[in-house]
Amino acid sequence: MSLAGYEFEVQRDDGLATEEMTLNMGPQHPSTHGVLRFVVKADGEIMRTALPDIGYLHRSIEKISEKVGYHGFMPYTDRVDYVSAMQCNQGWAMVCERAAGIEVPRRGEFCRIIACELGRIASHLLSVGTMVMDIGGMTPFTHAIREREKVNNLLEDLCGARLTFNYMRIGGVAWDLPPGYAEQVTAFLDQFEPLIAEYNDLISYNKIYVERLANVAAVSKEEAINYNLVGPNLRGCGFQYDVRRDEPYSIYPELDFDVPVGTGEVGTLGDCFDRYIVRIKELKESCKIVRQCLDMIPDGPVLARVAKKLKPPVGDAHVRVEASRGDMGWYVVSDGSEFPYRTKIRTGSFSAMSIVDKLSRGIMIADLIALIASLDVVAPEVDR
Amino acid sequence: MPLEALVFYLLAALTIGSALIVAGSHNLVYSAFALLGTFMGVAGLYALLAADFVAVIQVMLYIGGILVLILFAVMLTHRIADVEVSNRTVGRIPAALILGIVGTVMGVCIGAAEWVQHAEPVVEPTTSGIGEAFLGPYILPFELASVVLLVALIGAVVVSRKELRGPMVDG
Amino acid sequence: MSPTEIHQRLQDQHGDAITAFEADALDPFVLIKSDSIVEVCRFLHDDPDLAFDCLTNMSGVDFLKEDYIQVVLHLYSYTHRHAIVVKANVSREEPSMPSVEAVWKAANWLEREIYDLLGVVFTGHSDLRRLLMPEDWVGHPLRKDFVEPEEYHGISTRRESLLK
Amino acid sequence: MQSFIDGLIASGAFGGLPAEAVYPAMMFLFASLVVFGFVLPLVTITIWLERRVWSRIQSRVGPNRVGPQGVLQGLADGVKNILKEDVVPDAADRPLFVFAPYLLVWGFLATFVVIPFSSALVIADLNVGILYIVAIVALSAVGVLMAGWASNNKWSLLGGIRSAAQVVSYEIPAGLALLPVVLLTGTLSTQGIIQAQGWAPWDWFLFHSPFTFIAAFAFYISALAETNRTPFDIPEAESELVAGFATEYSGFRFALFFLAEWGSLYVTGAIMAVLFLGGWQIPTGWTNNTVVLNIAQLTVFFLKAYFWVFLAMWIRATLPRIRVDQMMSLCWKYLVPLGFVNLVGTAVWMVIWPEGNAFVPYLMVVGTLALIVIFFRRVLYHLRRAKPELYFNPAI
Amino acid sequence: MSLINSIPEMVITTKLDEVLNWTRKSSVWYMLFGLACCAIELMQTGGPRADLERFGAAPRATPRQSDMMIIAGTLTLKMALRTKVLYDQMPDPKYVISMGSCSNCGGLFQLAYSVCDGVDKVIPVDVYVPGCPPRPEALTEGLLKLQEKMMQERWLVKGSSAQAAA
Amino acid sequence: MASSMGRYLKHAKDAVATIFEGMSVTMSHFVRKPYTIQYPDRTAVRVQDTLPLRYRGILEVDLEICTGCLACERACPIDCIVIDAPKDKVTRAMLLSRFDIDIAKCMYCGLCSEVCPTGSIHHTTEFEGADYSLESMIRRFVKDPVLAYKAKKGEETDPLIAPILDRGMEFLAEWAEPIDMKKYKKEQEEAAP
Repeated sequence: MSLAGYEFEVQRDDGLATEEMTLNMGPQHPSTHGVLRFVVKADGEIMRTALPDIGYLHRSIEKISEKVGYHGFMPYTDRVDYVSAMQCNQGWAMVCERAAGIEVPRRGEFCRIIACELGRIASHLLSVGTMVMDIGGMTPFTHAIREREKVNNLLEDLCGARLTFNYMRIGGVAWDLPPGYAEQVTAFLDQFEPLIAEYNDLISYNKIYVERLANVAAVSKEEAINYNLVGPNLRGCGFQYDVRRDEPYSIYPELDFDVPVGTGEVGTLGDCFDRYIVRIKELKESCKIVRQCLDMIPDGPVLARVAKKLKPPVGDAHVRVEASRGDMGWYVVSDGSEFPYRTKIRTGSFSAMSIVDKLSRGIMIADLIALIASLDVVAPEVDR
Repeated sequence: MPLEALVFYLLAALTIGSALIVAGSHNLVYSAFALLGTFMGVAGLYALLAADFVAVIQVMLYIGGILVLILFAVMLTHRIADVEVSNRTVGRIPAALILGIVGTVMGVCIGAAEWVQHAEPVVEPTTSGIGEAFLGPYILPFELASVVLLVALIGAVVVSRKELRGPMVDG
Repeated sequence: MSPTEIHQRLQDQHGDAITAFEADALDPFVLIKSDSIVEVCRFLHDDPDLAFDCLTNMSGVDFLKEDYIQVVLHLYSYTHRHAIVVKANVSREEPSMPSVEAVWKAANWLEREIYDLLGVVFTGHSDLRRLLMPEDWVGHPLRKDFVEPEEYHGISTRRESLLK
Repeated sequence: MQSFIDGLIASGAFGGLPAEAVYPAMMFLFASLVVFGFVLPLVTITIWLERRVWSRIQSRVGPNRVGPQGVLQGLADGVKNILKEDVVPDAADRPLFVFAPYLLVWGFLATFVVIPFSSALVIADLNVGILYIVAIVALSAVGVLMAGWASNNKWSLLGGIRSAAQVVSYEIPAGLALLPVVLLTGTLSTQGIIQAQGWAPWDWFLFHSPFTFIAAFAFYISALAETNRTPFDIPEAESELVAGFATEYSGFRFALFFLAEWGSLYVTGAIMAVLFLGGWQIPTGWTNNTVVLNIAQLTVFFLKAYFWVFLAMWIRATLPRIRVDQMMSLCWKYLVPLGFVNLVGTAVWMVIWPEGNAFVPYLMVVGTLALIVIFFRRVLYHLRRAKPELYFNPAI
Repeated sequence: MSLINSIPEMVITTKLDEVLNWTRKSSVWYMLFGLACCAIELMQTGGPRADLERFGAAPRATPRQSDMMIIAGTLTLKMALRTKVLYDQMPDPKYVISMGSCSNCGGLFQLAYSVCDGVDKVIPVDVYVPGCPPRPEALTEGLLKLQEKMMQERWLVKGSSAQAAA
Repeated sequence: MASSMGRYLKHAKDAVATIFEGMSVTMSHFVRKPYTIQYPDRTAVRVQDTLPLRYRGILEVDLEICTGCLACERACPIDCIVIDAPKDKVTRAMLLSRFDIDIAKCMYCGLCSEVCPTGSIHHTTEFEGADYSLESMIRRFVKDPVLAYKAKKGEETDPLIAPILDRGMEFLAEWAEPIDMKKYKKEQEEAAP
């Protein structure tokens, strides 16, 4: 393996000189969840740096948008962040609606939010599950996956797919809620909420788990903002900011929910545990939001009529949505034709990956695993 | 008994053969691993002499402790994996000289000694006997050895602490 | 602070750097000279009334017909909860502009990505290498005139559809 | 053993072959018999059991297609692995790479020599038996280190070094934890230790005094660490070191690693049964038939050993992995001081009650039962909270 | 192998072949090779709902101990070379399941400049599973198809197709 | 000293307590029903039958009601549908001579069935399609060229086609009906007071 561009000068401590090892973690490594590569310089178990090398899943989604048109790009947004595809759908739909000045029916907005929050539950479940798996606990992972399956079933009833939903359309959603959906979702939430407590009993506050995560790779608030960490990673630093609440879109202003932040309850503020526990707490908040939406949902149509060949006026538009991995920026430039001139997606994982190099210095190899897992990096979101 | 003789020669061969590899191998890691054979052979010889406790302790301390530590030290040495010849043979002539002298002296001693032969080695637990001996007639050397080990232990701690205090990372 | 006020403030301090201001766009933007981007960004970041502490997005757009590459910075202030878009044009032939990495660390990878996909060279960047594409890749794919290579390391990039 | 072979020789069963040739041949035969007739089935069943237990805890089914309920899974895995291509990486150090798995398996098989399965079934009742086991475990450390280095893979090397550090460190608390038992019995022989206990729980060393009780768990933790079990599986930490020292191994050699790993899990359980649960002790006097007696003893011994094996599986399904430095601090800061406390405590206990306290063992048995009751109340609490669908059938 | 393959076809060798094939099919260890979206479904397939372990298929982290490689997701050009290396590291006999449209033929990313259209350009594929991504049951079906294929192979009998191909 | 000793003991206590708790949770899972659906053979119902009508499985075409409008072919972003529909020179009717779908390439997005006017092309709940070669994964629906369906005014009367059309309409009914937002708003406002 060539290490072009990764030549370091070997640093020497006074005292006994030990050999510095260059470890190639990935692109196929069990804990990188997909294809990320880290060039790890380690002195025994202690790391000097871990330089991320990305692009192994660069699928040129942004370029494809220039070829398939506004409607045809919707399925591709599923693949930007396949773990929580709903919010990507929403981001694309919103940016197109903004660029073309389209209004969405109110029931459509509710459908979107229900789907998004269910998607967020699924995404966070996978995130905390794989995090525990990386720390070495297989059972909590399978329990999380089991619950995720149930969410998947719900989403499957809603839009016919388990992972790549393609649920939203520019101007609304493609399917209305199926009959009896509210009861199904409520039944799921009723059995799911106690399981969060069980999950906490099993793993979150387990001593070994806490010891593995507390005080590891803490990020300060200023650092997080400067590196543009978003979402749970930013809130883990104790900074209460959520696009849903602070730059509200859709029907979020009407909903009542908390924005959980890290408190440093077992270690330093902004450590891996804080990032983890924020996600656990957000699971509860998402449940709350879904329940409210199901109560408040009005009758009516869900999809506005939009031209088959959508041609937004010349100009550009940018929207931010709170995806599971945080603030996701969608930027589209229109040249007045039926194809987007340029699309840019700025994702949470992208900035999270850029901070790995900084945080990895001086921690142990096992901590690097915890760090990557706690940042909840999803490879295609980084590479797109 | 012939079987015992056979086992003895096998063990002796193992011990000496491994020792030769230790001394002669070009690869430092091979030398270290060959120590395993030597230690096992010696342990086997002890067992053959009905010194079961000593044999087990030999395995426990020399293989479990010392050999592993030596391997550690060898593996953490700089670039052990890359260098082909890590164990250069130096000073052949003095070595041969010393070997000759020692060999002669030992040969003379072996020839001159009066060997007491037991008809049969007595198989009985030796553990309590060794314990009694350590806390009885040999208490002073035993305690001295303990002190020496303690000093070595503290020394090791001091040496390793020094390294840890150095700057681990920049920034 | 509204975009107009932000522009006014910027105009007072770095008036000569601003070439255009569009308040009616969906996202109001200021167009600045690419050489002065660092000073402008430094001011936007440091000024307590503006305090744009977050670079939310940074994109490059290749305008083939107009013959320039536009670098678009979406700025956001967590302190004041306001936003502005800063745009700068560079030539397509020798695209080069100063790096704002020193202002926002987030720019590090965003600039690397623009360099990789559009070929804009950011002077003063600490580690300007390809980010997404392999090191030995030829060309900048997001440019409008990019032609996909026939093969990469012996792997053909074409595939005949079985339906044809 | 020897007398039996002598008898065979005397009866002319070998047609006048020299005894020197017969002995090794017979030993080889006997060893293969033990390995293929006993150890292999034992290990495959243990692996299958682990996978099933694990699956149930994880709301899954586990292997259930290969043979009835999947019991032949281990067999299929083993045969398949033997059929696989045997890869020795180019960059690997061939002699050591090839030799390491055998060393590891040897180290694990050798422990079977002193495990007393019943009052008669023990290959060799060494009078330093328990020390022998502690000593022979060190071989596996060397084997792992060898495998790790010879693979010429940095993950393997890290795994090997971690493993060796772990085994060497945890030998000390393990040794300290079994000293109270040695102190109580005055012997190192495994049979001797069992005979010093009785069939009833209050005669077990586990409940002899609070110190032995704690020592038992300290020993168990150390044993888990020495066999690289979760939460101490850092040498082969899948999410960190790919597969640790076994990363480059494939086919048959990997099967050997597999064998050694799960085999030593059983050995751990057996030693725990010997030291603290009274081994094969059963109530006497109900039969005079030696064979029946031995079978009963064997059964009891297996049950006790598998209790600990099951506990290890259960722990593995529950706990995450600890970090290297935490592993070390657990050893040196917690287990080693605890070991000394137990040792001194037991000694003091023996001075006060040389014959053992008549009352405390009963109290401790009752206390343990109370703890189990509390535990199952928690289990019920979790069941009530989650309101799951229940399913009591072990088969599915 | 030539010696073994020269055994004439007899009932016993056929039976033995079947037994050996049965062991191989009952213990398909698959490599954790999640590339993209399909990796999530691959995880869920190993998870409680589909539970591939029922068929004796356990995930392994290293190619050396795997029998099967499930290419789960989009293969980019940058990754294609690594995939080849990983495939070469697997010991024979080895199998490849191409999971999902992207690895079948590039799927929806055929328009992309950085994607290798189809994993069969790099390594031979035994079973293609359609879907984007295939649901866990679909992948299970792929595994069953592969098991069928394994049972067809002949190892001891002369003129065996599998050995001739290898 | 005392506090550090206290911390030391607290660590040990925490560890024992949380491990105890965790073990009780895992023990409680022993008696819970496994979540596994034992596909393919040990399930009460076929897995396909448990999936909703909306499920986007492998595509299917009811040629009887295909109008040959090519809307699906145009809607597909990746061209995995190929239709040949030449006009018959004699009868001037549209003839379907080829309707191929590459299920190995399809991304199961549903854009094709969304635009179908009769529900002829639709996703089924079928997902089993694994095969040994890519060629065999192309679904060729046209065996012999057939005439394209022509929508009649009023009810469909042909007893052979009516049930198929009804089924197609069922698929269509699943999709949300787009509305004109401006008109809708106006109606709402008029209805409100």
